[in-house]
Amino acid sequence: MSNKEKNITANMNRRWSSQIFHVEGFSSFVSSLMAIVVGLLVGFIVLLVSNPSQAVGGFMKIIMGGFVDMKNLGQVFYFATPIILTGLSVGFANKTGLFNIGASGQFIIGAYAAVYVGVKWTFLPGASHWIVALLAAMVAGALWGLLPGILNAYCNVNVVISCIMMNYIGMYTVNFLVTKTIFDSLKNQSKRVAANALLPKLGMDQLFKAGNSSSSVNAGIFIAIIAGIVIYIILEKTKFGYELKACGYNREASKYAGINEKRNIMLSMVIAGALSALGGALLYLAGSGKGIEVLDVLAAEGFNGIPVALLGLNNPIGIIFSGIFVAYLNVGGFNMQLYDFVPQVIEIIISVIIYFSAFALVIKGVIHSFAKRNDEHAANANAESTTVNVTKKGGEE
Amino acid sequence: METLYFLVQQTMFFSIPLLIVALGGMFSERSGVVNIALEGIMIMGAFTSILFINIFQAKIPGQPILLIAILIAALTGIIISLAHAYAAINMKADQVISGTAINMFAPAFAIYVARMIRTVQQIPFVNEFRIESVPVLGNIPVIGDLFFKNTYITTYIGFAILVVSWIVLYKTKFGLRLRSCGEHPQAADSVGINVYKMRYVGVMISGALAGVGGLVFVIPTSTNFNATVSGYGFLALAVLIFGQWKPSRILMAAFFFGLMKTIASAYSGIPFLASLGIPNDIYKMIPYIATLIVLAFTSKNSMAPKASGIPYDKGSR
Amino acid sequence: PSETGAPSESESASAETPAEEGKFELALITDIGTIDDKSFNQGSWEGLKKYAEEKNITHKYYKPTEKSTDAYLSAIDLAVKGGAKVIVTPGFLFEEPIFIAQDTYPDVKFILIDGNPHNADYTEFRTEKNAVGIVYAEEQAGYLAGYAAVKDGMTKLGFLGGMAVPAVVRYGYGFIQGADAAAKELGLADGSVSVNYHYTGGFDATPEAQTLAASWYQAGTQVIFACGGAVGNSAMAAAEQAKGKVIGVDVDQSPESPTVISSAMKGLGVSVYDTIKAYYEDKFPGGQGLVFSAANNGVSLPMDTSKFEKFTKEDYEALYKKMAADEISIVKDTDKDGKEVKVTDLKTSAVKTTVVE
Amino acid sequence: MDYIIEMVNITKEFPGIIANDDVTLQLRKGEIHALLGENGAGKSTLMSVLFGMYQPEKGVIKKNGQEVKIHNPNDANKLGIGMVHQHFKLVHNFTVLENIILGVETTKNGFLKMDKAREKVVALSDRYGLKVDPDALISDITVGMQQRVEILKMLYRDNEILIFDEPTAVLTPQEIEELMKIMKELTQEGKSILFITHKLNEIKAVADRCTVLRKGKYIGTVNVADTSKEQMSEMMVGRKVNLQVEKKDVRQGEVIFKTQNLSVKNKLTSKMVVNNVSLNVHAGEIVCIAGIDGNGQSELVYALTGLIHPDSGTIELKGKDITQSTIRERNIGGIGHIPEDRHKHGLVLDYNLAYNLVLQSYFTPQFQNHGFLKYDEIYKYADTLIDKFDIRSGQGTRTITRSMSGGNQQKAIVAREIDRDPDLLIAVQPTRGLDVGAIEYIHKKLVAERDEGKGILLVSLELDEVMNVSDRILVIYEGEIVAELDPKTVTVQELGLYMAGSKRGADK
Ligand SMILES: Nc1ncnc2c1ncn2[C@@H]1O[C@H](COP(=O)(O)OP(=O)(O)OP(=O)(O)O)[C@@H](O)[C@H]1O
Ligand SMILES: Nc1ncnc2c1ncn2[C@@H]1O[C@H](COP(=O)(O)OP(=O)(O)OP(=O)(O)O)[C@@H](O)[C@H]1O
Ligand SMILES: [Mg+2]
Ligand SMILES: [Mg+2]
Repeated sequence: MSNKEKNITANMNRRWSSQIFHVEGFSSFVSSLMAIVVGLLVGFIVLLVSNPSQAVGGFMKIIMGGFVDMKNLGQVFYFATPIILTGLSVGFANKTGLFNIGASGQFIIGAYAAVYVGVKWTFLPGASHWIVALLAAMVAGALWGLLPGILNAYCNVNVVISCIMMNYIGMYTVNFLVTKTIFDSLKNQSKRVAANALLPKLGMDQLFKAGNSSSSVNAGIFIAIIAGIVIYIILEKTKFGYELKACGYNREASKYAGINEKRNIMLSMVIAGALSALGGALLYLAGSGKGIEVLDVLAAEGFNGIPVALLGLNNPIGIIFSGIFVAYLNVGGFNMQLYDFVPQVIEIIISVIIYFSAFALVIKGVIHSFAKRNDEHAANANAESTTVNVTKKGGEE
Repeated sequence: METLYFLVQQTMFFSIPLLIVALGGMFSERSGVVNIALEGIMIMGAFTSILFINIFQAKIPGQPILLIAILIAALTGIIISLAHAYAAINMKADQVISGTAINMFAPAFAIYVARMIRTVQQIPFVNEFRIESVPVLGNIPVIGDLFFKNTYITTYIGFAILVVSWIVLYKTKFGLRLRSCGEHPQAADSVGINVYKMRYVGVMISGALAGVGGLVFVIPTSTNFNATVSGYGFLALAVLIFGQWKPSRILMAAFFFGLMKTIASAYSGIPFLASLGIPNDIYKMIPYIATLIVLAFTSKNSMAPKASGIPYDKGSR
Repeated sequence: PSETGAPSESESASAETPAEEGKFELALITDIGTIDDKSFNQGSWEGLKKYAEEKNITHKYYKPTEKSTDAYLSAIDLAVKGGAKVIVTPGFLFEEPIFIAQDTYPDVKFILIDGNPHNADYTEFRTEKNAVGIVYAEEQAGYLAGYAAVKDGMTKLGFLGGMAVPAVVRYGYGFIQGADAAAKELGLADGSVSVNYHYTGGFDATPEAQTLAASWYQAGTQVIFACGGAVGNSAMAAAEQAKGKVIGVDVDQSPESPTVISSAMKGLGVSVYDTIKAYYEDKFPGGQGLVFSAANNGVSLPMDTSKFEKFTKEDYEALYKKMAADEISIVKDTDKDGKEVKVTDLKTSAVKTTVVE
Repeated sequence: MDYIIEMVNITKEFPGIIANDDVTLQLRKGEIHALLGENGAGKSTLMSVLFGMYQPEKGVIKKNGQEVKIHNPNDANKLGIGMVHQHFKLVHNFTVLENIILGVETTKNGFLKMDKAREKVVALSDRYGLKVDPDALISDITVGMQQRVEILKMLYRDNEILIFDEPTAVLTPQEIEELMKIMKELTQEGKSILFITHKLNEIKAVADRCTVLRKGKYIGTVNVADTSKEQMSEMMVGRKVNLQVEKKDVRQGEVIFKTQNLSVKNKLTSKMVVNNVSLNVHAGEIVCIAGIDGNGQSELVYALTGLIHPDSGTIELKGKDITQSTIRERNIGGIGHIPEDRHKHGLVLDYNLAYNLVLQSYFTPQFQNHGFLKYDEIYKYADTLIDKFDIRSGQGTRTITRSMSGGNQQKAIVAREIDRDPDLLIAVQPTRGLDVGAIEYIHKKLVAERDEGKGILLVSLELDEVMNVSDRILVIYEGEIVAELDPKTVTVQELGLYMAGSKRGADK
């Protein structure tokens, strides 16, 4: 085969593949978009059925609620912060083949560690206080993730079940520890953290405000976004990410390739745990006046990470956007209370969106077959060049 | 002895719903579909059936209305599970996704509807269903006290479901075919079994049982329904895995969980345990820690249905 | 189907609310619990609703996005945006938000239930002219219940609190001290009355709470004072099985189960109703901290629906009179200096309290 | 001429490919009709159409001259058509009996009735000498036995047209011989057989006629007796194929790899699966481990490559003890490994081709810098390998490996392992299920490596391969090396006897 011919084939291959790549990203986007549209539509129908006269106004509030003023916009980022992180936790673990349903437990353990440091370690000067608090949270969450990781790697315990167990154990442990160490008995919740332990506002409280009241948004949203980018780089650009994903796709093959698959499973859970825990820390150090309640209820933020991850297609960058989107809907739902609707309609909408995002495969298939029809010509050309290649080879031998 | 009777009776309230729902999950997974939506389906089943009881309680006497409510719960469960089945089977969706969606949808829907039609979200009911002592059987010494006093008809329905499940799974043509779909759908297809249909049936059975489980869970333990089943759907999933997808082992797992839960809640009424002075939170953790430990020793040889969770595509091989 | 299809309730609900936003004059913001929590949210809402419906005033409740000072403030913002002139905020968690909001919205009136406005670190207590704090003498209500139970012949009691928040703690302490007083009056030996004392850790009905209550009944407990919203439903479920008795809380809970022999009530609805009424009559008690106690009929037992066997209305009234005259001193959750009082600090001799951790 | 089955002008398309393009196949009653074609030629597809798994776009199927419609396997079954699939369709945790009756269960009041079924199965098993235990679990029996279960499935259904899709790819020589006998017996009973295989010997041995497909197209049907193997293979690939492996005489170098008293126990049963194995491989030779499937080959290879730890014994590579080394250390140290199961171990099927081609080297400085992957390098390298080893795929380096044909997947693995330039290449059944063209290619590559002075340890179940490629044969039986043979002197029959355990120790 002449060099020229070779080049043509290679070029063809490359062009063809770049198109496919294009179609892939595009179709993922379109299928998510369609799910969102269907979800909103169902939400609108629910509103219409339950109270036709107010449906339009209520629905507009859902869609526009996050934009009514700067404060509400700030609230979107504030609520997005923890769910972006639990979403990253779930999404990251998913990429490595593990379904981390234990984000809830990791989240609350992280929150406890951060608040503990925030309340007790007042000797830490300046910004080091909140930084240490965040680190402490990540270490605690990492350990909480490590246990299911170890059990899976060495004892083959299903991660889903061990994570469910760890959620409850985490909740009770935190309840126990809060009452024993940092309890405000007047409010039945954890004590206030020291001012140094609060995340800096970075002037955002001045930007995101309406009238006299400013939003709770703070540096946490940037930390969340940075975390997303870091996870993206780890997964897509590094050797470690290559190994993690290989383990996720095929553990046996990873082992065959000399990858320490046990270590990778554990590391993956450690990172997932640290991410969730960081989410917990960011929420409770936000300075919004929130304390850890001593309540026998699993932290909802952990479970909310699942739809966020799914909506973001497990892609870290996608998760940043889906987290903001879900928060945006929630702020819209809060504002919708000016109409006579129950805010649960937001959860109905989100669940419908999630449900239809599960149809991505089919929607993608449709888009692909469209794309394929358009590219038929290119494909044919490619096939021909392959045939030429074959006969040439045969001739030489 | 009294304490023992009490423990056993109380354990039933935890174990029976876990048993029923886990058996439901078993049918779904044995057909090849992971049903993480059990929690949501329980909520929906409990919601409609308790709403029904709430509305008709004045007109229909105790046990009959309970039986009708059970049918309504089952029907609701089936309807909800169809959404899961459609996504998992026809759309070949990731089964965790549609399950998560249903888990999110169910409580939101229950609260939304309850509030929209009755302004409050709790739906109260009067518990007229308790059986003081089963006639004749309740008088048997020991056994009567253990199993036939302070009980509910649902307890026996739970055991009946267990027996029927075992027979259906292992002794009937349907069971054989169902299991083959969960293990090797291509093989089932090649001998003319309609895999899609079998999976639909498997998911629908799980829906029916989860719906019933939701009702059975709420009846003995509260006087109203507040759009939650306290995570028992997820626990049932754990019971299913713990029980290695086998009816007999699921029974044991359900009772293990139930007993642990009972002890954790009731220790203060049991003199021996109360005297130990162990904090409540520790007791509450015990069932979960114990489960982890047991799993650590038993998980090496998992018997999960091989094709469970993998969408079946007729075209692929 | 007619019941579910077009219920009269929802019709009336929509009829009373205007189609566009911005017109809800009376507002309530719920705290952790829901509007139907069988506790302070519900009680306060009922008072607000009663007045609003009588006078045909638009009204609405709002649910904050989460439990935090900022979120409560946002909900207040929203209520103000919604046209609120009076905002009722049930729960001590609103102390700090109201402390801030009373300055932010000087034209809006705030009725804070179960607390008084103060800043985050309790260094400043201040109630502006547009705010009023209302607290209840729950210890008195609890005392009445404990006293009545022992006087009725019961010696094995249980206290099942939701969470150890101040109001619940006060109910509990009062309950123990009332029981102790009754036992002494009856001349019972030391330690002959026992009280199991426990907080379930939540305000929800859970099977765990039901099991706990059942285990107490099984071990001989005769009556449980269920003091935590829906936790009461779990206790009632257990009582129905064990033929035990329950004392309800906050509102008259007797309609909920035949096992409820009485309820330790505090006048949530009445106080909200009265304060709103005062506002419309231009007599808003701004700047004050109101205490509702026996002295102003703020706490009570519903003797008409109570099912005591020996404890009579006369007994009740005699006790109530003494209480109203402030002749009975009851230890509360904090002492004079604001220091926390533990259950074990309660000096009771006839009553033996077992704290279940 | 009367045909029992005719498939006329069948066209079956899959998205992007015409798997069968106007194919006609006519099966006579009582004949064994072979179907020959390269990987992906469309044989399985055609048979799946006949069996009702796929619906053709065009064409008709006739039985005894009557046009019939086959919508699903049930229809096929009613017409007496049965199929043994290329990948067995058996439920691993069901018993033999359950697998046989699945789909045609006899019931009484809805309950399974197994007695009658058992009698029938035992009777059939006796009649054809299949010797299956109806109560054994599928997971407990050998691949050969599993195939007999598949055959019993057809017989139980009284099928008269039997389709065998590559039945011999997984069998030992003895088993193949027995299968051939069974097939002949079946035709004598009046049954008609469609037989897919890549092995021309087998066609020669049993088939009456042979239809050849190439790239989905019908090439022709020939009488096997009148056609040489060379002619058939030329029809199949469209060019002349050299069926004999050409290789120079062996030039043995020094010992580069050596095990001593290596033993592996089964964790569950604590039975010795690898028993005291001592062997060595010299540079420049191909040592073949021959044996019937399930005699410890897999475990032996796992122990050599580090996938499991041996219970005792030592392994040495180039004089260095590597018994305790990790897999990665062995890979870097100079062991290449073409695994037995390409889907389980060999490839991350959801990674693209380029990623799979660096599966053993992504961590080297060539492709990685401070933990970051060098994309350009990876794709450049993948492109060169694709060229060098002629790996064909839809979208080049970015093809998701799952969508590639088995033959090309195997080529990718071979390319990866050989290009790493290992001192010792362990190749386990490297040509399993591949067509002659691909087999020829892989054999050539192995010999070329050997000629370059590499040691090669080949594990094979196929006698042809063993005899043709190896320089030295070690026979493994029940975990023990029972004989060392010279392929030049030993006969196939003799080798078979060693493998079956009825003879041992001769040359050793
Ligand atoms: N389910 C399917 N979906 C899409 N394409 C398919 C499918 N099955 C087969 N094909 C296509 O049809 C062609 C023929 O495949 P088939 O399996 O019939 O080949 P074969 O001759 O049996 O090959 P082998 O010898 O490898 O078994 C393949 O190249 C493939 O591209
Ligand atoms: N679901 C599918 N969709 C698209 N193409 C498919 C599908 N399944 C198989 N193919 C195509 O079928 C062809 C042959 O696949 P097949 O698995 O039969 O290969 P093979 O050579 O027989 O390998 P093996 O021995 O592992 O079965 C491949 O070209 C592959 O692209
Ligand atoms: Mg094939
Ligand atoms: Mg093949």
